[in-house]
Amino acid sequence: MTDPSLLEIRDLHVTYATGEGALPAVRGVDLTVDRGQIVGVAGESGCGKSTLASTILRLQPVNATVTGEVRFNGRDILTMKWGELRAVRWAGASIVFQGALHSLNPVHRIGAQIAEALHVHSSGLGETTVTGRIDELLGQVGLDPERARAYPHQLSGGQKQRVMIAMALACDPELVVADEPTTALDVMVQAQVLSVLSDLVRDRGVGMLMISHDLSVLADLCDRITVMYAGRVVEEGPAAKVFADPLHPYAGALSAAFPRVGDPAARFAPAGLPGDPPDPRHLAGGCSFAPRCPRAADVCLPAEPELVTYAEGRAAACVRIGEPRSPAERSRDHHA
Amino acid sequence: MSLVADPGLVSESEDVQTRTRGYASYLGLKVLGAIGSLMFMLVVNFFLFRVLPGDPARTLGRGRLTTDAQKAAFNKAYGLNQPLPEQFWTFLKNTAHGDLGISIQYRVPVSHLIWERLWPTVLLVGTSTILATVIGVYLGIRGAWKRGGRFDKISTSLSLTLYSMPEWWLGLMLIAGLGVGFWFVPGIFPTGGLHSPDVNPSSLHGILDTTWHLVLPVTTLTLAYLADYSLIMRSSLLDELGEDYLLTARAKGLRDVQVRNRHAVRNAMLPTTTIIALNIGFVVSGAITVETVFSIPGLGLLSIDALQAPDFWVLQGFFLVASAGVILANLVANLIYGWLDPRVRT
Amino acid sequence: MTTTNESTGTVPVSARRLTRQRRVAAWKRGWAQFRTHRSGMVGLGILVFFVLVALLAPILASSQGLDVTTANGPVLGAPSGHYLLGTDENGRSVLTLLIWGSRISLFVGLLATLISMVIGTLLGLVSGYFGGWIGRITFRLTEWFLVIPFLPLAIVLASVLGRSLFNIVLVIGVTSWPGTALLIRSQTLSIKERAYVERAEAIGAGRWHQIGKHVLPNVMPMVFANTTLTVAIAILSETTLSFLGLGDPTRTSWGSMLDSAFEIGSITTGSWWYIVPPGVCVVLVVLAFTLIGQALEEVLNPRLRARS
Amino acid sequence: MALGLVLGSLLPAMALGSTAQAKDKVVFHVGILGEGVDSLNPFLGFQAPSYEMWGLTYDYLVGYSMTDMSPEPDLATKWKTSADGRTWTFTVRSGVKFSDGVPLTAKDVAYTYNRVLHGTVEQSNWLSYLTGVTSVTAPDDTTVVMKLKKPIATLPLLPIPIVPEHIWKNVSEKDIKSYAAEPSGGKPVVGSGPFRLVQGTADGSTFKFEANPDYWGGAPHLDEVIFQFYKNDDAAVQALIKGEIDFVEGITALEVKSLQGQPSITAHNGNSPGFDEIAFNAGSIDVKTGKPIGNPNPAVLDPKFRHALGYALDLPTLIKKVYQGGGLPGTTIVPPNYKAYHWEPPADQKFTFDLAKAGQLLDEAGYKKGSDGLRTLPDGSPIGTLRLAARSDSPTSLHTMDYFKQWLSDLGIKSDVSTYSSSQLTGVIYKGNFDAFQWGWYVEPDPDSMLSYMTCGQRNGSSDSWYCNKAYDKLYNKQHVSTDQTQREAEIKQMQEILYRDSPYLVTAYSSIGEAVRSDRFACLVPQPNPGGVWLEQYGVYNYIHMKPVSEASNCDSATAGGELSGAVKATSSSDSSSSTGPFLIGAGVVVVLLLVAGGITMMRRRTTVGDRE
Repeated sequence: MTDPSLLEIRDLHVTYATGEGALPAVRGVDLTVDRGQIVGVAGESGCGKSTLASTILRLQPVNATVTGEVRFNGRDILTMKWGELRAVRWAGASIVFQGALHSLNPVHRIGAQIAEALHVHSSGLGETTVTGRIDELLGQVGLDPERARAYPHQLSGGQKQRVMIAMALACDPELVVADEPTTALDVMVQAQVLSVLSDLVRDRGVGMLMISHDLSVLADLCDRITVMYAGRVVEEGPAAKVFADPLHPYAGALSAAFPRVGDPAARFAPAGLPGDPPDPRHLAGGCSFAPRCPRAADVCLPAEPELVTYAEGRAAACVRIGEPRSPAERSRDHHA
Repeated sequence: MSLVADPGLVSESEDVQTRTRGYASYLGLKVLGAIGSLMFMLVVNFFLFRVLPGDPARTLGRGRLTTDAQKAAFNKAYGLNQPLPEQFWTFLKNTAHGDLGISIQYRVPVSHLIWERLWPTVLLVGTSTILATVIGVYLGIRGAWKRGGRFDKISTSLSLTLYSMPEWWLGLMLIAGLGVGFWFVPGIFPTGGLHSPDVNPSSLHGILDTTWHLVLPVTTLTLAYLADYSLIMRSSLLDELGEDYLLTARAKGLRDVQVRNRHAVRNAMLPTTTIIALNIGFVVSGAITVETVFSIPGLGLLSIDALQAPDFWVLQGFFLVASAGVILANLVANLIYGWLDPRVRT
Repeated sequence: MTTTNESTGTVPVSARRLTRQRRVAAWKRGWAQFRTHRSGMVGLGILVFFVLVALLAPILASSQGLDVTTANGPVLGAPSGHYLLGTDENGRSVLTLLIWGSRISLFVGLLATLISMVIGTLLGLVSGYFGGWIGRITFRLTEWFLVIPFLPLAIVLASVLGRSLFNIVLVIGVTSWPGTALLIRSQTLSIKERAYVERAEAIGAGRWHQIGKHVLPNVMPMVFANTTLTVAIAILSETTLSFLGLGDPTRTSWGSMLDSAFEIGSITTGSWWYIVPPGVCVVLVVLAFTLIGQALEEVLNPRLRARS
Repeated sequence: MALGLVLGSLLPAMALGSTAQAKDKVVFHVGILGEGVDSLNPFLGFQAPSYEMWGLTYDYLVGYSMTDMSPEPDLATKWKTSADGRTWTFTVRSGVKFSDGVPLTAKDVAYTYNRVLHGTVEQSNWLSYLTGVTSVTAPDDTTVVMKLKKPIATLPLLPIPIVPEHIWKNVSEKDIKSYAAEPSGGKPVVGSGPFRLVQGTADGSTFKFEANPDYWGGAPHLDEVIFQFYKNDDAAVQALIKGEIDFVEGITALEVKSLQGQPSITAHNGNSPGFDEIAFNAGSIDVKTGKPIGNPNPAVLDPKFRHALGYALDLPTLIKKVYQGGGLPGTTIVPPNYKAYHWEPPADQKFTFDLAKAGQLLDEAGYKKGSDGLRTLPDGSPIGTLRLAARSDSPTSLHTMDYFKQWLSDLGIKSDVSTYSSSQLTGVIYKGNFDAFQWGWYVEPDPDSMLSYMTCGQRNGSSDSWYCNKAYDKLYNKQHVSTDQTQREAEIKQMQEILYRDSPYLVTAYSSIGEAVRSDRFACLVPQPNPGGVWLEQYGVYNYIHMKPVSEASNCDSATAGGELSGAVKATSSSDSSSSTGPFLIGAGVVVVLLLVAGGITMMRRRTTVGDRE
């Protein structure tokens, strides 16, 4: 065997115990990120992509049951000892969280929050070393090093997100997970933050898993894209291909949506796709996308489709791929 | 709605200026508010005691003040014969000078009485507050952090029960149990008083004796306050648990305790500290019942004595001190909040 | 003005019914959620028990038993077959006193809460809804009353007004409203920002009309949850005031029973049956209200619901 | 190890504790329930415990006998009256010294009395005893001469503490209203009494007295007396049981009963010279115009109506149920404690609980039953509802009225009980807006002032029944200046008879005070009056001087009068198990526990950092 992949997720299931029954948020996801590679995960809210992100560092809430494997450098994070896990967190893989506005502790100075990460992972760092490192990091994300003394509420949303990025890079991780890093930011700022992030990642040659509802953003930044729907991967392939020529009808809808960057509404329902994502607690069986699918047919109903490889490096979970489209379907697509 | 601002757009100096102005005006507003409340209380205080029924001279002199001349002399000696506006002016002037009048019952300055009686109360309530804070906050943190667990269930139901209990009744039960003794449990603690009559309270001997006497009352008050504090701390911490920054802290590789203490508790302490500081304001009055039950010669017992006399001047002074205490604690709570929370401070 | 009133009066007949249906549905949903709170249901059970006892007092024990002149039990007699919880210093059955005391304790608690709720809701609505000097003055007033220490005021008022049940109700009512007012104020402020109030303003509906139509129904659930918690505090306060001898001496409440028990030295005389049961009743009823209040808060406040 | 350190550091403390205990001082710890000392300045205080403090600190010109509180020599060894009764000459004991060494002379006595006669605040407490005195002089160091306008029958009883002139002359008229007269700078209050107050302040709860070894009456057997004031019955009684205090005063009759079971304790209800009454509005008027004020029911204005109700009071039941056995059924306003002055109604006049007789008397007086079963006024109009006022701070008051209401209804009279605070009730009484109320009085050894409260002149003053009877007033004035003791006693009894007949007051009970003493430690306390009286709050300081620790109490000597004092408390065996080191061990234990808890929390914090699961 050669070197293991940086991140290798195999048959991951995450189920939340709720008052109203079990909620399977992630259902059998496979995903691989190699060193220096940027992988995008796309999907609507509630498709399980954020759960996926937090499970990578075993940060899922207490009411979640996880099965499967999450291998980081070949070692399964899910069965790791707590001590090892803590060592992997941030130093091995760090996260830039969704909604960075609240991801910083309001009562600590940002410098101290970055320093905390440094101290945790390399004990006995001198005060000057730490300060120097913080200055350097803040500089890299385009912030005045003076801002280290600021409190989160004194920064704008974009600044806070940059601080998060600086913090994520503080311990030179091999993998950065970015969970909707630009949501809730102004359009201009979004673009700035994304470029800062991707530049830094590429410069360092680290792997990155980027999660977004916005297929267009992912298509720009990523090498490969995974599309998730209702906790499952419905399509996987090279970024440009998935965006330009989606195989799965859902990926198609996402791609066709061309959500205007920063439009909050686009997060919840891609333009032109009727209906809401299904409630994972009450899945009917069969293809979970079928109720919203323009191409749904009887053949979709008996079982959930498997992810099948259709071309070199491209896979999708739809039984109707390759079937000819009816005129009605086509016109509906066109209309969308 | 000002999230649009980009790093370069806001100049540093302007930023700083708005911040200082914000803090100064915050402070100023709070102090002004406190002064306003104090003035309100002064007015309430004065008029409350001028509409009192009965004639102090007659009430106190039943059987003794037999002649009109005696009554007049009494009224004159205690300033009861002035017209109302003049009395109010005198009241304001005297209060500003710390002169709260002379106790009708004890014939000593009320300020002197209150000052003297303040210390047993401070000792009792201070000790209880410190103990209750430490224990209550600990219980609240542990319960909330592992919410729904066995510890949480026990401590929450205990706190709720204590919260529902009149503290003086708890005191009576403790007296019955540990002061008097029952079954095979001996009554090892004294049932009342601050210290034994014949010890010098400032000697080591006296300090131990006072400790012995304070065990039951302090336990009573501690349990009573503790219920409040642990419930407040628990709910404050539960409010913080959903916050994103905790996930960040955990993702950074911090140990569970570090996440809890450095991040969650630090934030949850903001409301808790405020409420505890506020409670200290009610301390003066909070010990009335427990002091009554345990015969501790503090402010509370003084007020009950004054009520029975009735010694209006002492009641007036007590009410003033009690409300001033609350106002002051309120101010301090605000200042502490401002000091602890950078969002207010800077 | 008149036309708008007419339009709001005539058009939404069906809308009103719709609203009512929606509210009924909301209540039903709330009840379903409340039922899942075990502690809330326990509280409700205890409360129902005590309310029944209070209502059925005349059936459970004759009010003759409260009259010292007709009491012929032993002085501080221990519990026996005839006197299940013993007798007091006047030879009255403690159980009878306890049953009738529940009436006073619940009555004072509820009436004081009613006063507190009316003042608190009114001032909270006004200070939250109206800006300008009306809002500022009412807010200041609330802040001022918030710092009045409760027990000292009660003691002072008792010495001013004398000792009666009404005074106790008044003192508790007058000192406990500011908390409610602040809560209602913040609720009102947030509701005021919502679209439909703005819309109502746009079509020119009167302010009081808006308060009654839009704001009040929306703050009511919070008022309701707060009420139950206030009742708990009011009952505790009544007990404490009666214990300090500020209560109405002609009526028996749990607090006044404890006062008598304390005065006659029931610990020394070993008459536990006189001093323990009233305290236990107070704890149970206050606990019941607190549990219900907490459960209601969680049902009605989505933020709290999410966290548990 | 930490535990050892803590214990080690506590050892010296415990040693200190035991050495302090080792000194063999005889200390008498007194616990008093209820009101505290309001002022140590004898010109200011009103409350009973204050009188006790002054009694120990100062001397009086004339003392009181233990049997019936009749005058006895004290500072004055003898006295004589001029033939016209208008000049009294007292011979003051020589060789008496104040605690600062300055001799007490007749000049101090004259100074004290003159301060009252010519003072302002000083008058409120004491002027009534000197009303009619024109001058008090001290021609030499052992003679006090008192000149009067008219003879005063209450002399020579003068319960005014004699204060040292050389101290009090520095206290101006302006300063006296806040002059504390408390120990300051470690120096005791200057007085000539058997004890010296060394520690304590007016509102405080602890007062410490040291014996005056040079007391002219002989050194007391006690080295120290410490008063501790309690607000809580249980606390005081438990302190007695545990031996923290040796005496407790003011406990309830029920507590006395439960303490009587303890072998090491002797407890009793001592008859105190006070009574409780149901008072009627006998005719409220504006004293200036003589016009009626208020709204009394016409029925209660009628002496016959009031007298008839005397037969409707079941006093034994009241004593048993309302007083829980602590008290005696009452008759007149002069308690039987004062044997010489008390008039006991003969059997044919004495009220008994006889509703038939009460009904018959009411019928005779015209208050006949109407068709509805309710009694009417003599003119046939309905009586209506009588307003009975009770004091809200006294369950006794309320329950007495509850019973009264019941008996009135048995007679066919409607009534309503309402409660007032004491100060409110005072207001109601002065406005005349009542029919009856319940209250009580404390009666001094000379009943003159109590009798005066029922005179016409006291209306709107100390009278609370608005009673006025010319015949009574005439007798009062006569006895007030009487110089013939036998005749005076007869007059006073006659006055009581008038009151009994007119019934402005229906005396319900003679009160008692619950007292208990650790008779395994102290003995020889004698009740005043003997027998049946109280041990502690007496007139004079007999018990403080004559009581003894049990070790010396083989025979209780009587310094005053032979074998009369037979009622002394006898020593009983000890069942005392409490050790004096207990408190300190437990105090130390609590400190240790606190330290351990603190240490435990710190250690637990360290340990939890190791456990790091999420």
